[in-house]
Amino acid sequence: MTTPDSSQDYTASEMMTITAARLLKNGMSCFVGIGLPSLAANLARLTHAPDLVLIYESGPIGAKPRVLPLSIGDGELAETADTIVATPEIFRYWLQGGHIDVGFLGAAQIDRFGNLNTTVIGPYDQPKVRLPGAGGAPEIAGSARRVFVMLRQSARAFVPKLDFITSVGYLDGGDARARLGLTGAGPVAIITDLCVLEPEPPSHEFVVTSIHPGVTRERIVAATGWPIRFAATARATEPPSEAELRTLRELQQRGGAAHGEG
Amino acid sequence: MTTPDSSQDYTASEMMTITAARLLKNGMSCFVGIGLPSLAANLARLTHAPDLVLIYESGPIGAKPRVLPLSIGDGELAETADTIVATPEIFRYWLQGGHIDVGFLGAAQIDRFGNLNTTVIGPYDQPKVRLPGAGGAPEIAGSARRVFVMLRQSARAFVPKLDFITSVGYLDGGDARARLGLTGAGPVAIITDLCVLEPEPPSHEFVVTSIHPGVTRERIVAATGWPIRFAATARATEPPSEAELRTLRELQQRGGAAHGEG
Amino acid sequence: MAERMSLREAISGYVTDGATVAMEGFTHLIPFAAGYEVIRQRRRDLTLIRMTPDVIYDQLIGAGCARRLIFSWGGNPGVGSLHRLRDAVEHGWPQPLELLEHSHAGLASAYVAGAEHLPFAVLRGYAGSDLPRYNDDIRFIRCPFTDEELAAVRAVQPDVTIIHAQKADRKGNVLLWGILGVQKEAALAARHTIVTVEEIVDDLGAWPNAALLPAWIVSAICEVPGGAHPSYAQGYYERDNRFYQAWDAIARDRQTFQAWLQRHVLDTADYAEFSRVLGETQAVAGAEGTAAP
Amino acid sequence: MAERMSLREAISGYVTDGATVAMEGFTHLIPFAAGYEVIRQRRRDLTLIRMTPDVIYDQLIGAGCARRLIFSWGGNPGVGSLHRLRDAVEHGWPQPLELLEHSHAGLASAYVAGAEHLPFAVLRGYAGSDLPRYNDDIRFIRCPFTDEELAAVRAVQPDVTIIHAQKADRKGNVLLWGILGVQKEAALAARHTIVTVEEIVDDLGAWPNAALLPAWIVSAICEVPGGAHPSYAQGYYERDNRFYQAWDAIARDRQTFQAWLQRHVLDTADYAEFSRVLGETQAVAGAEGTAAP
Repeated sequence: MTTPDSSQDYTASEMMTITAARLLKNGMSCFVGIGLPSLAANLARLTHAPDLVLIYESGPIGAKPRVLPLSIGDGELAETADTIVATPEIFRYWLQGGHIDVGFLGAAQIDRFGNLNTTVIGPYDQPKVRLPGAGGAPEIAGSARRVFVMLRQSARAFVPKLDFITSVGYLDGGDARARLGLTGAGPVAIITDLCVLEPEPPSHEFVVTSIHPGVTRERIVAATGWPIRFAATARATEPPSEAELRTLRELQQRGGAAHGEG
Repeated sequence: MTTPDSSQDYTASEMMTITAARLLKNGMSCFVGIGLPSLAANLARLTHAPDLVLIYESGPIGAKPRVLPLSIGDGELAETADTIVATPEIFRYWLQGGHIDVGFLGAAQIDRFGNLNTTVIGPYDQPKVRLPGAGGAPEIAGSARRVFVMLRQSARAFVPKLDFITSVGYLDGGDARARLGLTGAGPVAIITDLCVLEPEPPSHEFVVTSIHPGVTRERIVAATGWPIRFAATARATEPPSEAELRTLRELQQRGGAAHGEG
Repeated sequence: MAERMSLREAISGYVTDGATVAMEGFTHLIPFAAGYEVIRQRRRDLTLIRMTPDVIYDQLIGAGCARRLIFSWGGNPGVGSLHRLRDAVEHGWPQPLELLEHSHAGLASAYVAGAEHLPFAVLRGYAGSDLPRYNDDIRFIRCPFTDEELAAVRAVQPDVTIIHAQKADRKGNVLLWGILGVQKEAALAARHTIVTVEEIVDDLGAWPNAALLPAWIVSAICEVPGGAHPSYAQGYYERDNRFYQAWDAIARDRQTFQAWLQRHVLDTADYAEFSRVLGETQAVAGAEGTAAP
Repeated sequence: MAERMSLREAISGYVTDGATVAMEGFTHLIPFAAGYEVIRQRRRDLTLIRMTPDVIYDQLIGAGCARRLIFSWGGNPGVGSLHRLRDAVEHGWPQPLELLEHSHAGLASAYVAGAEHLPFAVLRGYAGSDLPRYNDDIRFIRCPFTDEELAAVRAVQPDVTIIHAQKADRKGNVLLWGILGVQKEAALAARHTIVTVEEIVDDLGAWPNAALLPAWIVSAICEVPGGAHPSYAQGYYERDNRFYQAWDAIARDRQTFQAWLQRHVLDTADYAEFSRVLGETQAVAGAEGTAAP
């Protein structure tokens, strides 16, 4: 990684995407949702992890999009994939079958044990906000070898108690997840625009392990709905390199142009 | 059908194949095993049922072989099929899914209720003759809308009691099959080299309903290991037409030539 | 056996009030034209099944066709909410909408069970999730060999499945390729299947092991070029991402939505006229620099 | 990640005494060359899984490699019995063979369960059959929704699956087409997968939705042209029906079989030499008008 130009400007969102991309190792198979996860995974593929295998729930295996897809099933994914299988096969043979190294999830709400809500704000039968729902998340959360969560940090999203558990992290902590008999290890990192959080054994409560440049601990505390803790070993996130930033921006420009933005 | 030339010679085996072919109606979907069923189904396709859909358990759907296959998965089947699906799909989506009008089965032993043995002669653990086993038969017997059985008639094959029930007909008769909750109606005809047998309600015991030309009742009785009965309405099987015979023989010649016989 | 007919005939023949209808297509090959025709024929009380309701079900729900929705992800892909779906769920407008909610893995498995003529499917799923508390079609069973606990979902068996495909031949064999979603399963699980296609050709030119639906499991074939717009048909046209983005503004407001529906769907005779009117709207929007589809 | 190696290395690295091995290919693409190499390396006590044991398992069983067979149809397709299989079952020669016997639908479903990482699969099957009395891996369960009784089969999960395919590319992505059997399921269900291929190419030229196994789920790729003979490889060579017919006479007799095995397999160094020797035998048989392969 080249030394970043310290005068260089980048957004918190860019730092978040680049941090997530760095967690992906070359050769991993990665089950990608649309939006930030897709952006991060493609950034990794175009920088340090050229053989990262991208799998989209719509069926493409080994997609290598030149332009970021807007939807989970854009033609670009189909045309650049090694092959495309039917949706039941993606979920039953590939994800449940145990062939996914990393699942990428987002959420509207997350709690301190990495449980996710993408279903509803308010009571299920009297929703304040009806969210899109589960999608692939519950089984990605259960069956991917490990899960990364990407989520902008705010007290509205990082809540003490979820209105609805759509997808499990560590439930109420300790060995609660282990007792479910899930085949995947669960969420191993939450990547936000402020920091990285990782589960601390044995409780599996998420604690801050890496703080993005320029972010204060106070700001993280204010953006978290529970009394967030910082790992003793918490370090500073390495700022984006010039190459990371350039590749990310090119990727976004190509996507924006293709989808009629700007 | 043209009037047969009465001076025309044909074998009992040809009569059997032609009789089976006549039972297949145009447009039916037919799950075909290798050997006589494949011969009969292709004869039907080349005579009165051009749109008969042949499905082989190896995966081809809508096969239109120009040459009779020797094995259930010959390249000829693959190359002439509308498409080829994987074997689990053939059994789970197409057969179990309820899309097969006719299943064609053979056997080493059959009993008066159309139950079939293709597993073993003698005790299972101390076999006198180990037969090939079940193959697709148990589920064809259960899930095809109706089943035709093709079998050369002899007291060794038409037995009072099977050594092993591989695939069910009507079990011990009456409503025994209905109580199994199977989705298919079961065997509706046994076509032999001597006659055609059909199940007689309410017992579902098979009785002779059509006798091939030149065959005596005594011969049928001698070739059956149980006290076979003749339907009051039993009629004479119509002899092969010239067109049926010619098409059948051409089909067999092409097969023999392709498989290195003669 | 596949019968060739107009989309109007197919919908009026097979989609009845109160029917359970699946219109599938995962982002790709979504049968929008068929959806408009269902709205145009003012079908009511439908149970709609679809993994990703997408804009097509936002339209049907907003038009008041649906009583119940079986689904697994209800957003406008890459854009945001489905406002008509939300309005029905949050405010009961234009009528209440009963939800039966799955995960993708669960609903895909339920389609597989339907295609396999099994009453249920087994999966590793829903463990620890609140979804089974609100959906009685998700239960838990034990493995008869290992005693392990696994999820079970009830099969879905639509009265009618409607899909869009690239091609059919004159016999009615249907070929699709690219992102396949659960179309084959939805077709095989249904009592009747309507297929709209981009074109009808003499020879499909299918490669080995192609995703082909034989004519004899299809009820109706309707030639409706462009019938998947604003989703896409690989090899024919791309996804109209601008339409999806513009839909957000149209659907956010009840009046805007109703005006759009009246002008484009209810006041047009068929999909050809719909396309003509939509083209006019888009030309005006383009000239004004606004984002109407 | 797929590693390219010789067949000898692949078998010696992945197939150990006592292992559970599936060699699949439904009539088409049967990995015969790999079978010979297993015999040549004198592997013992294998549990062999295969829907249709075919001549490949007749050879392995006759050679004394197998302790147990999981199968659904054990004949010489289009010809008759597998005499070595029968001799092992009927007379315990060269050693007893334990059978675990399914129907095709049952074993195909067991592979699916293996690929899906489920401990069992559900099917409408075996009702009224005696098979479940002799195979404890077939049981009956009840639907948690309808209470209907259905069959359940235990998943098969091979230590090693060996398949033959038409092509791999230099990265190790594998393409097969034509009759696919249960190869994909067997590969995904296994801990390790060995793939022999007709050729390794720069570009697979795969069409949409092709049956492709990505390099990252394959353990070893071995280039073995002709490696499916006497079965066939669509696009490369046809089924050698004469071999299947001639096999009947060879396998019927223990001594003939052993002489054939010694000369063609045990006394040859690899598949290339095997093919050379087999060519000589066949030339002599052809000149004499006899039916030796």
